[in-house]
Amino acid sequence: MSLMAVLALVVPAAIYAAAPLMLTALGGLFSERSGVINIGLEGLMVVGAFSAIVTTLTLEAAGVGAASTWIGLLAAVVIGALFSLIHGLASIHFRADQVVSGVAINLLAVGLCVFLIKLMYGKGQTDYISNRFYRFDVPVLSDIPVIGPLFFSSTYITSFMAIALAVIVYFVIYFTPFGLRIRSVGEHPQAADTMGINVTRMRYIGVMLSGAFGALGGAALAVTVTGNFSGTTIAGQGFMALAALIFGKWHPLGAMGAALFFGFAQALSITGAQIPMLSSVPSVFLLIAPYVLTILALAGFVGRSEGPKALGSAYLKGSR
Amino acid sequence: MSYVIEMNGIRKEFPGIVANDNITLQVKKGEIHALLGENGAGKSTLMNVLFGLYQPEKGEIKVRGEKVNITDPNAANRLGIGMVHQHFMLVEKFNVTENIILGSEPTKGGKINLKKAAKEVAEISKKYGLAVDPYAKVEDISVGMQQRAEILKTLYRGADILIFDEPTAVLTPQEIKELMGIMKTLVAEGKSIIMITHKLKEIKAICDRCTVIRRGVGIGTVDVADTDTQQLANMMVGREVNFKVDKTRSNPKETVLNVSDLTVKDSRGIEMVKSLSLNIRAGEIVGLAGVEGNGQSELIEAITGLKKIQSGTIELNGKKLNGLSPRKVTEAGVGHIPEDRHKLGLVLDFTVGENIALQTYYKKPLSKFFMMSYKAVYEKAEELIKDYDVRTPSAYTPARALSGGNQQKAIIAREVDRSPDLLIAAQPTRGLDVGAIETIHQRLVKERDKGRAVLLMSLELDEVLNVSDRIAVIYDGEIVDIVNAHETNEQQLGLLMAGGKAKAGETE
Amino acid sequence: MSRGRIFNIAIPLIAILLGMLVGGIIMLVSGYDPISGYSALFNGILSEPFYIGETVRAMTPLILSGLAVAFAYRAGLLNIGVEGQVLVGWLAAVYVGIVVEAPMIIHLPLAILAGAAAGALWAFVPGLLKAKFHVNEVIVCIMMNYVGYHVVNSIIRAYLIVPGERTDNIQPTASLQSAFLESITDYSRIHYGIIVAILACIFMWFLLWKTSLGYELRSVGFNQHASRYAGMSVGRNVMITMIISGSFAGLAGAMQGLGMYGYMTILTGFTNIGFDGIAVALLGANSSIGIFLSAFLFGGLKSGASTMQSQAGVPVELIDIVIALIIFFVASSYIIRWALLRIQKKKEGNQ
Amino acid sequence: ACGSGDDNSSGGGEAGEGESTEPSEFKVGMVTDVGGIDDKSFNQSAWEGLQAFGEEQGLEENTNFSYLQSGSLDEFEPNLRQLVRDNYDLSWGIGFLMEDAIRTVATQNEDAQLAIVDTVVNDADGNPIPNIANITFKEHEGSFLVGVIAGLRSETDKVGFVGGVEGELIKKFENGFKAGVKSVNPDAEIEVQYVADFNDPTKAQQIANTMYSNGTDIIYHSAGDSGNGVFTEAINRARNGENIWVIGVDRDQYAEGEYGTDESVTLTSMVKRTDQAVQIVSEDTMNGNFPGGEILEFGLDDSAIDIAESEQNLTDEDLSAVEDYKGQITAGEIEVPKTDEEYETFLETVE
Ligand SMILES: Nc1ncnc2c1ncn2[C@@H]1O[C@H](COP(=O)(O)OP(=O)(O)OP(=O)(O)O)[C@@H](O)[C@H]1O
Ligand SMILES: Nc1ncnc2c1ncn2[C@@H]1O[C@H](COP(=O)(O)OP(=O)(O)OP(=O)(O)O)[C@@H](O)[C@H]1O
Ligand SMILES: [Mg+2]
Ligand SMILES: [Mg+2]
Repeated sequence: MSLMAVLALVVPAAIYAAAPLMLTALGGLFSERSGVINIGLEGLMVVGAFSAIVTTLTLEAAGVGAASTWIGLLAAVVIGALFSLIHGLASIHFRADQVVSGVAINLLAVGLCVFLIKLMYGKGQTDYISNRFYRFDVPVLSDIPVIGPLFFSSTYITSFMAIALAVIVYFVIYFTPFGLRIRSVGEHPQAADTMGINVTRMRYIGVMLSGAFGALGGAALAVTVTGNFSGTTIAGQGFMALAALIFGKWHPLGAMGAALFFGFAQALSITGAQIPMLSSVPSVFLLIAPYVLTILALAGFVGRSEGPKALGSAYLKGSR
Repeated sequence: MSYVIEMNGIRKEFPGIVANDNITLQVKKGEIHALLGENGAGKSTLMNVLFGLYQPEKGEIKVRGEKVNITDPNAANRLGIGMVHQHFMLVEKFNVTENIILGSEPTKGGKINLKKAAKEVAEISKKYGLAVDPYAKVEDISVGMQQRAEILKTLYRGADILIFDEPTAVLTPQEIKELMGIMKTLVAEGKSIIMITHKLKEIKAICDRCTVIRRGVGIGTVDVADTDTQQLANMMVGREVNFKVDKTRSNPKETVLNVSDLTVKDSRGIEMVKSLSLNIRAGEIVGLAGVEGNGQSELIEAITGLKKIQSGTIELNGKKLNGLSPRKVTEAGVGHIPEDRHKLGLVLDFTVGENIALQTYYKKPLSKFFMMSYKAVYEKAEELIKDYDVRTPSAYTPARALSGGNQQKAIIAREVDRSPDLLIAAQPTRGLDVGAIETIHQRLVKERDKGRAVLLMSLELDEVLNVSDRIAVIYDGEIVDIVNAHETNEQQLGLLMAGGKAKAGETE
Repeated sequence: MSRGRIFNIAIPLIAILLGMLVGGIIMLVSGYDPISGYSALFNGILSEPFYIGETVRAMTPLILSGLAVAFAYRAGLLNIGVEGQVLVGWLAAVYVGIVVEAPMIIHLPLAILAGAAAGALWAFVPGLLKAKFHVNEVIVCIMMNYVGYHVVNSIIRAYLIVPGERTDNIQPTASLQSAFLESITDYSRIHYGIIVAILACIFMWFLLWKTSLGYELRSVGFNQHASRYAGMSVGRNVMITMIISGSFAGLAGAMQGLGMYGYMTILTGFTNIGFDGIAVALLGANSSIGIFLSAFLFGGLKSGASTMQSQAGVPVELIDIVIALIIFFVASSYIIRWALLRIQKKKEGNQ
Repeated sequence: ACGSGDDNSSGGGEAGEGESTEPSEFKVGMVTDVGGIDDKSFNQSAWEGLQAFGEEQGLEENTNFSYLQSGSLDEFEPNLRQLVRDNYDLSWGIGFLMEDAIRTVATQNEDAQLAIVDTVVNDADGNPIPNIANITFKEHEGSFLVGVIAGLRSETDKVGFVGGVEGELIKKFENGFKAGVKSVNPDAEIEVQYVADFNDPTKAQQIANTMYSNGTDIIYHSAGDSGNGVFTEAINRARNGENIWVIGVDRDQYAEGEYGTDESVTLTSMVKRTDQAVQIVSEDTMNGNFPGGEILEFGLDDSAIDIAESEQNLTDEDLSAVEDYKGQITAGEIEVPKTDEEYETFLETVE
């Protein structure tokens, strides 16, 4: 295979594998930038995948057709935001250890969603939705030499959504009053408070946005790749998204880059098994390559990655 | 008589403590009103009530004659009340302008209009003589500039009643002077100021009236012109206070610390200490005077092994300290009362006892063969708590629960008790009340008299002048001059600290 | 003072009750009978020797993975890599159990230590990177989980595979299994690993509260700057912490390999022992005794869940929900404490 | 209603004792793998078998026949034991992963009658265990047939195999398939890749993506849930007009491949009738013919292994070739390879 052929295989695959991670990492970014650790991203993805699939199936059964999937995504966003309120309530109002609360979210999400699936369908997994998202070639753009096949061919709409959202989030976080406020709340909540910013409200917004984005990430995975929901639809992607967030130093574009890096490393390791040059490499090396590369990158050039200053601590009025 | 602020019968409780009990505070328009009291007297609490951070249990507040209910800082802002907090309320990662506009950002098409804001900030800062760089990141600027940013925050919001909570505790003499100028300008513009401070001289210098609080209770309000510092101090503490540090002439012996040609870089790679040389002998206190940021901190960190040195040597009793780890330096006989007691000096979540063991936990009798004897730890702690008068419910209380002064006393107890040949005290009285300061100064002199070498780093000229035997003035990483404390005065030191060695000579 | 102590006991109990209560409501709403559901659950935890044995069996690795998480947490590190450390510990213990020929008195400790050592090695990577390059340990731990998973599987496949997608059985001399314990518990899979787990609890308590190393680790966990000022090497402490934490995790794996199974299978997914360890540790407030009790709760609920499924027809997922709720309520103990204080005040006021 | 038409199955087993039980008193239960009774795979199929059996005999669900779902590997043994303790006449373990659990339970309860699907359980000395019936399938034979179809239908002469986790069982699928392809199309290239996970459709999708991009036009998957990803990829491509196919596994997977109106990328599926086997053996047991200690190998000859009924995408030529080879295999003229070595030997006979 020529290099171009390999890239044409790997790059689009990297982009679509990265999309759910990107979306979820952006969610984590909102929460953590506001000062609330979110280890519950995995659970939020579960809730998103669940909501999207169940909504889509229900609407399809009601004859809604292709719009079902889009409404399913919307439902995921809303339900995800609501579900994340549990984490918000625990870590903002009840002063819970945010790591603990996040772990509880993960357990609760899988338990509850599978339990509900069993109640609703009498079995542990749903049927397949009929209106999945499929890959497409972007008209015109996909014909551009080199760039076309790499970035605009066989892409999912969710990939474009994710990248566009990353850019939007970047703008929101760094250039708008809302972004300035959410960052101030995560860095120095007392200061924000004295400036008349409602710390509690900002944190709830941060957490709910993480629910919305995390759920969208899970939903994106479900409607593109798996097409149905079961307890194993989300298997570790939430943790990878968390890793992407930290790897990307809590920066929207950084998180996007990290997610793409993960996607690329994984796609390469899979495709690698079929590249003549690499196919003689024992498969375990290819399997662990994405993770080892990440570690090496961190140790080598990414280095220290420090989160928002007030990350993880409940805000008590008047504390110093 | 009309008051801009009237706080009547304010009561504020915290779990287990009444921080403010029936306090009355009346501020006239256009005055600088001092609020005086020992550590923990309840000054900050009272001001936080005024600023809307706390809700009082009892009492009423009138602003410009009207009864108001200040529910949150926003409400205070709307009433034109601004506060410069004791611990700065600045987001370090933001630049000055971002900090100032936070919460009321000007926008253009949904985007923050930083340019416009910066221009506005520049205008205000020019008007009141508050020099700041609107685009500088807070983590990169001096404490003085940070404070100016804090003041700008309130002015930007149009405050005309300003609260300053211990504004001078962190400033250099020059900066204090500047601040006083600024405050006068502000009052001249018709603004009113409430200022919390422990420094009686400052009250005398610029305040019109002074309200004194003791243990949460209002003692009274006096016209500053009609009183002197001694009276103020007595009112505050409730007894006679002795300002002058009692000490005899020093009797220095052999050289203990010998620093020569020392160069140290900071984390950004800039040389903060440049070929510096300094000697300290047994039985003397050498004061290190200088404006903050001239290499004091780096010098001390280098001596104590916390910072790598670039070149030069540091010798203690003739033995090299260069390149030794902090543990080895400590063991060689250096005691260190660090500048930042919360960051370096204490493990706030440890008990007082555990904190007292911090330098010696690994040695007999506190531990044997890697086994800790907490019995020995707490026995030792009880002893030191008694000897050094650390006010704490018990040795098992977390250090976090102690007041700043008592935290400092615990650190001093720990460092002094090891009988180090060299005792380094960096800003040992920062933010403490006169009572606590008195004790600490006496302790330093006592150590000198026992034959220890003491290095006292302080930004307070008074302190340096009163406590030291010799004063080394540091400027831009170099010692510009060393003078005898009894042969110099504030003016001379001030000039030296500004880097003017030659000029200092001229004025003599 | 005594009020504090009463609260420390009351709050987890209230949290457990609240969790069960909400779980009961969920059962009721979804058409199950909460009373028969819960009675089946409790039957499945302690009603017969067999169930007691199974509960103990289930709690054994959870104690150890809980200790692993807690130990790191004490020193300010979030070891989310316990899962991977469990896997490598399991494999190493089984490997030594199969390959080495020695009398039990040597073989068994050797196999257990091999598990601990492998876990330690795996945890050392994030420890080292944190100490030397300031790399965030959470992310390296997550990566090491996946690396461990794939490496373990491929080692088994390449060198140790026997029919049944697993390794051979370990030799009896390396086994923690106990015919005696099994016989008194009606053939449950209880094994001597529980003793190892209890010893590990004592070890952690001892290390943290009786040794100077423990003092240092706690100090570093609370305040790195002050620790450095006091002459401690922060980096060294971070590495030691991760090594010890990883050893606990490796032991958890060894318990599976030497006690419960006697071999290791090719994995088809994570065991979740490590992830559950996070919950166990935090529910147990990172203390030895707390971890023991919360591992009991977890182990009991998990082993009782299948009885609940078989006898009352309630899906096992309900137990996951209940566990999550309990964790949630414990984490939110502030609000429970607040409510208790209110109630107490009212009572005092009425008197 | 015997017809477990395999030479091994004649004569009642030693443990069966020939006692037949009244249908209303007969109790049969199964323990599922973590997949549960709706995994669209062997657990589901086995449960369908029990349900069919129950319906035929007029038995009641939950009293006469029921299942227990395992939440993790740890739960196989207690679940099986639960059935035995509840006096089930026959307890099924579904899946080779239950080998050790069933061995232990069977040895401890000599009166119990157990059966396992997909593997053969022997005691430590390699002898059959008298109270376990072993049900296996000749998946390689079915895979051979779909291999024949793939060999005939590939236009690029490149076909692919995507496996879940590499191991003895899945190797049977792989080698049977490869042998089938080579039998009709000796020049065909066969790309083989394992996902290393039965549960990672994302990864499987990328594997399929690479294979199709490299010119493969037919992929046979045996990858459990991961197989989903293969279908996803194929549908994506088929919608763009590419002429590519997937061959399903275990059940008729025509529906999984559906897209647009009435089109499916599923060329055919290799069907394994676990349900039939379960039904037959349950019935035998009820009638007092428990085949304990025996190995029942279901294959093409008793239609427990076959290609799927959905034949929309097959040509007459395909079907006749299948019939032809089916005849040769059942007649013993072709010995379908199961392992890599057998495949190597097989290749020599083809060339
Ligand atoms: N957030 C709080 N929670 C509980 N108690 C508090 C809190 N803030 C202050 N206190 C208590 O209220 C009392 C008054 O504290 P305050 O901070 O007002 O003192 P202060 O006069 O400003 O002292 P200092 O000079 O040290 O700044 C103290 O004794 C302290 O224990
Ligand atoms: N969270 C808190 N809970 C209870 N008491 C507190 C709390 N924070 C502070 N205090 C109390 O408030 C008092 C004053 O605290 P403050 O932080 O103002 O100390 P300080 O003497 O001004 O020292 P510094 O300003 O140098 O830190 C202390 O007596 C301390 O016990
Ligand atoms: Mg104060
Ligand atoms: Mg103070």
